Amino acid sequence: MKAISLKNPKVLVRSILLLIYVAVLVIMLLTGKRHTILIDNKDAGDGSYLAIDGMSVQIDKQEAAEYYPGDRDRALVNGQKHTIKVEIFSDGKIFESSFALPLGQDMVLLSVPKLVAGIEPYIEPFSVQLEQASAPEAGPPQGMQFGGDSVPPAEEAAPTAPALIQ
Amino acid sequence: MSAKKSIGKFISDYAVLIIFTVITLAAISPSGLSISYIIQEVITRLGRNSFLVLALLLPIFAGMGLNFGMTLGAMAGQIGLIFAVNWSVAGWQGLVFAVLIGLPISVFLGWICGAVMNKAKGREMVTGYILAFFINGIYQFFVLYMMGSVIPIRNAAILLSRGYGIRNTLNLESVRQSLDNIFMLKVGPFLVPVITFVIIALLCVFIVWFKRTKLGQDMRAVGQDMVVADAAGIPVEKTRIIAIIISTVLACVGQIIFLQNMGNLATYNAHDQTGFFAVAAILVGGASVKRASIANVFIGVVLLHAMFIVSPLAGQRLFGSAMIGEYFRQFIGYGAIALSLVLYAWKSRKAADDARSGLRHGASGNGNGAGGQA
Amino acid sequence: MRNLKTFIQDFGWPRIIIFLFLVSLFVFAPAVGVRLDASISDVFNRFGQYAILVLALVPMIQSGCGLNFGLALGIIAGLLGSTLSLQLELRGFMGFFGAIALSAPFSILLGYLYGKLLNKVKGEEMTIAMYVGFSFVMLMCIMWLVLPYSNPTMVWGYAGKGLRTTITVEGYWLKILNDFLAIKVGRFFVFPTGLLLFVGFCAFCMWVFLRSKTGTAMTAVGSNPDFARASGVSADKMRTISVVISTFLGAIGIIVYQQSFGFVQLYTAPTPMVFPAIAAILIGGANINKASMVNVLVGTFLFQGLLTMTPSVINSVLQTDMSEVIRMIVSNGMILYALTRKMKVAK
Amino acid sequence: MGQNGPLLSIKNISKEFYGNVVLHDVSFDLHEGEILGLVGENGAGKTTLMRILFGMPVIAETGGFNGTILIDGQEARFSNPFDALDAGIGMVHQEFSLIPGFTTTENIVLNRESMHPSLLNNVFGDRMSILDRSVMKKRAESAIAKLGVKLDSSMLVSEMPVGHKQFTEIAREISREKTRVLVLDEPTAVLTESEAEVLLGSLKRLAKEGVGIIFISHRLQEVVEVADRIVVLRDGLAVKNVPSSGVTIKDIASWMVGRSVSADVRSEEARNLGAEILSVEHLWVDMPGETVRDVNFSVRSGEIFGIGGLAGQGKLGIPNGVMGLYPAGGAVRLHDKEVVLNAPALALNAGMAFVSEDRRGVGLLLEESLDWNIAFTAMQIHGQYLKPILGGLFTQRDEKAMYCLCEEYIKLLDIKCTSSKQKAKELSGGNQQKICLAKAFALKPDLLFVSEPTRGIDVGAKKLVLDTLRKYNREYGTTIVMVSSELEELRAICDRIAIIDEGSIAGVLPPSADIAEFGILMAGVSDSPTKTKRADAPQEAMNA
Repeated sequence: MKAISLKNPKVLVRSILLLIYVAVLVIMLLTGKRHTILIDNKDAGDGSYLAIDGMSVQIDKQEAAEYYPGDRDRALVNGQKHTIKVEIFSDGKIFESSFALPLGQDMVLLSVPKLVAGIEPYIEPFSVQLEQASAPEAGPPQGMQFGGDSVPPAEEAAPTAPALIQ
Repeated sequence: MSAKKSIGKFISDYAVLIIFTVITLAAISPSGLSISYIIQEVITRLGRNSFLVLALLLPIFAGMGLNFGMTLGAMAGQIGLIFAVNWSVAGWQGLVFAVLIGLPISVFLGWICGAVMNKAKGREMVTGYILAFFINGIYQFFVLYMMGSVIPIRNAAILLSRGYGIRNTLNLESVRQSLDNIFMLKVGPFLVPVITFVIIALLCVFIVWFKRTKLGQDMRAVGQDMVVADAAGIPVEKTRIIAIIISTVLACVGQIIFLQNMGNLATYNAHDQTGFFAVAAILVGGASVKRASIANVFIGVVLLHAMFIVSPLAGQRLFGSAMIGEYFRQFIGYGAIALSLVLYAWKSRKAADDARSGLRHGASGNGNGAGGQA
Repeated sequence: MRNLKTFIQDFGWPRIIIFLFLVSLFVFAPAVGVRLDASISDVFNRFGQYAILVLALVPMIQSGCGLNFGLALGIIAGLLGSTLSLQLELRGFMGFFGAIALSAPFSILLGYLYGKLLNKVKGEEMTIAMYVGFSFVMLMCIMWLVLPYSNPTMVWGYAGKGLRTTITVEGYWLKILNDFLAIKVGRFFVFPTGLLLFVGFCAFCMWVFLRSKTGTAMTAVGSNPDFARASGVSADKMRTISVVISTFLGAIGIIVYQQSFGFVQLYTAPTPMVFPAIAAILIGGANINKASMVNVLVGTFLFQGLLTMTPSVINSVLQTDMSEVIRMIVSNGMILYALTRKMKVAK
Repeated sequence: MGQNGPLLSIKNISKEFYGNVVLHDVSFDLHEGEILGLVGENGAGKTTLMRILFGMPVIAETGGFNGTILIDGQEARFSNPFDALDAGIGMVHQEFSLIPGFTTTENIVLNRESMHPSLLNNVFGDRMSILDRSVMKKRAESAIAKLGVKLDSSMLVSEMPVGHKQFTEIAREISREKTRVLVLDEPTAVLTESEAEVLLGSLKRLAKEGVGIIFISHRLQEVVEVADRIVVLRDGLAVKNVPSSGVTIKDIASWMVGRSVSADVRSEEARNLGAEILSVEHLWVDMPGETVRDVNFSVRSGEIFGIGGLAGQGKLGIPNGVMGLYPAGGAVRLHDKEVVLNAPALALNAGMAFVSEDRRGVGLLLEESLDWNIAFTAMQIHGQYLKPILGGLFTQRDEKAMYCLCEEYIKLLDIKCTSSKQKAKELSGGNQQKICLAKAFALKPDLLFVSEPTRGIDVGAKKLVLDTLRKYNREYGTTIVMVSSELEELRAICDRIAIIDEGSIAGVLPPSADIAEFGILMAGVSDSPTKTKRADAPQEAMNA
């Protein structure tokens, strides 16, 4: 097997292409990764920070949303680095800050009061136990093309047209 | 040739096209749909389906008939999407991510399909069709049993309740319309997904450019006469496999474009109809097993889908049940494929007989005049 | 040793793998708590259900028309026959044989037209047959909604018009053949003698036909059309006859299936019946232009055996219902294996 | 390259296929700029010699050849046609190898298109480069100019008249830069008179530019007109290798067919022949490659009527046309009753039987047993060997009767086989031929057409087949019409021999006629009326 010298243009170009392929894959993953941020406006358990009684919160360039004590809402964002702008109605103070989300963490809890009070870390991971999916779906429905003699569906069901995607 | 003969030839060449136009126009009024609604629907469907139908062109050039095996590409695309949703990569980046994951899979499946078709020369279409079901079995094994158990799936929301296997319908919310919405242009009352059409235009440019390359020329030569191409030293088997690989890869990308427009993925059924729709569209557009052009693709998509929009409602109005309209459009879809295949096979047999009779005319130059044989 | 090699050679590796797989299923069945006698009784039952549908493929293979992907036409003729028989409320053997008699004109007419069409398009027969079959199934879907049937058990409850997707044959001719002289051993094992006798009778008729003058001519057209033509046999006529017989048997096949299965399935039900039949005859050892009675019987038994055993045994072994996936891979794998053999396609 | 050594020389080439010698110690030289006319009957070894020169795989598959081929003095070994092409040998076959949907230019430069690399070359390989159509057009037009003919370089081959297709193919061969030897196999067979002239002119022009040409044709006057040197092949031997000056067509014809008259002496026993049994008027048959244009002949009862002639002249078309296997027209009367053409069943019913030349393709059911093969036609036509059941409503193959029939013929024709149940494909060529004969004899025909009965079987079996035919004729009085390209066999067994040329009968000769007369009729030099017909017949085909 003659040694594949890197000078041979074909090999050179093909290996560069492979690198580009992997690079783009990674970039897409990073920039496209979707995270859900739960924006929270509650009092701390130990009273170290209190809910803000009226503010508007804006993440990146999404339109701002109003929060009152006890509210919790979520914002969907792509990618890791984001900015947050909080404007408190009562005294009009504006807090701005940027943060980075860990790649692997799908959902995080951002407590605005903590942010305002300057307590770090105001973001902590949040994992939710998925409640069991509603009806346990069995295997694939018998497509038009195969299956044959599976037990006939319920008596009264109208003739189901084959699942045709329009 | 006399005018009558050329008209006859035109009719027999575009029989399916004519029948379809007549039916669609006839069904528009009873369906009660407004023209602008129909036009808007056709625009979205053009964006959604044309890429898939264009994927059929190359195998036709290479003389392998209608590539029913493109379903393999659709499956690869769907696996790409499943991984995109699994790592919750959203927006248009999710689509690119899905394409990049699906690419190597579709190349591999395309290679298998090409190799199998080479072993069944003369019966490529039916072999492609059966191969699609065979690989569908393996796809189902992979997606329904391996995913979650052997292949780690981090996003539990897409798994079946039993812990492994992907659910029957997958919500593509994160990538929904992400390609179309990048630049949705409002032209009068209509919304036109410009970027999608740009990508489709790019594919058309690639196909036109590809026909001018040496590989494109070899494909056309192999498509016309495999024996002569082989005698001239063209690697016939390799060329046919490349044609199928490209077609499968395009089908993979096309299916991703299709599903991002639909917004949800019927994991185990979405690919069944891909082949049927694409083949029906290109045949309705006037293409045949041996000859097809880009124009056939677009005419076909417009006509087939226009008919598919109006017929259920027309059925409702005329026969009083939407089901009839629903079955009617299925019948028309399959009928279009059957009719154009029959016309093509009948015409090529007739052409062979004419060629021979031309020779005969020369032979019976004397004696009892031109042979008026049966 | 040598004839073992030739046996393996012409029996083909895939068939041997399937055979061993089936035997292993039977062996493991008791180990995983699957009642052996119930399974075997089920295999016989399903063998009887499918055998005639597989037998229907033989004439067209022998005459060189290839695998009959358009079997759906025969099945539709059978559906017409059985729905008419139910409409006329024929019961018992009258009902069953009435259905076959009523389906005969449809199957012969459809077979004749379909045969003429196939003669015109030598070459891509299989793809064309498939799509002609599908479009006809769709056309019939409209017909089922429109045709004036009135028997209450068949028609939609609220609309009073149009047929249901599945119609029970309970009370008409359910299991007429199965229970005829049925032998019951213990609670589970029922040997459907009537059904298997009927299947045997059809197979015998086919065997006799293939040895008749027309049958011999048809076989010759299949193996070498030029030879047949040089001996004064009209290839097109033989092919048309083979298509008519194939469609007629398809009609009988579906009626036999319905009486044993218990339901008449309409609308898009015929299409998924075609591939299993083709896979079965190929597993039995047939190729694209030669099929014998042994191929039919062995093939149906192997394929149906596989279909009955995999769900029960595999489920209890792996706790998942893999049978659908296995069926798809084995059935289509076999057809693929046959299509890629070096075969002289009748041009 | 002024050196005067031979451009190509063939040294003691011999080749044998399964035992029968096809080429025996053939040697000749070809110099630059020389046109060498290679003539010989079919089966004389011309095609095999060209296959060896062109390195066709079939030669290596059947045991290769001995002897050497020298180019410019060095030995050259070709394992496939592409080696031959690289060594500068171009070949134009009889049947066209052109892509119908491509233009003239695209065909001429097929797979040697000029192109400039595109950016994707390094990614997906060199075939991604863009075709340079203008350069391709120039190259094609220069090749056409070299030929000296007017060809529209952008016309599709499928719309081209037959003559232009031939020129396109030749232009393709000479457009290869390295072509120094051009082999043409029957190039004028499909051309009209005027086109042949143009072709010969351009061949001369090519020779002047230094290309060595091997011109294979059976039209002897063209060979004499254009060739510098003539090599005559007969039964695999290069019997003559002479410069063409002073050689007449008559000489070539007699060299071609002149065998030592060693054929076993015909016993001149009295032949009492009955009245006319078969008369054929203005028969034309559309059989690809064997077109019959206008044939008239009659055969008397009990006679063995021979039909000879070179391949492709239409002799095989006659029996296939009369038996209705290929579209045909004209008046055919058997026992003074009109026979309907294009209906094999009616021809068989009228009492005619046919042993086809295509033994494996038409003559046999290779996958079935011998009793099947023999009894099949008799069963279909006369309903024999069937036992009625249920009062004749159904019929069943009478296996026992078929078995006896088969055993009878196995003894009668001494067919070497294990049993009557053996599959036909397992028999040797000679025995397979006997099965075809048995199938025909089982019909008890009044008239038997036999086509190329001895083709491709060993010498011993040839004699047995001919003796069987003669025995059936003498003992049962079966009239036989035997079509064969083996002139010797026709002369040994037939009462009269008709020679077919260009789809019609050039003349009918008694077997004892001088061998040279046969040669002349075969070479189509006779000035019989049909000759002038040829000039315009293809013309009509052209503009139909």
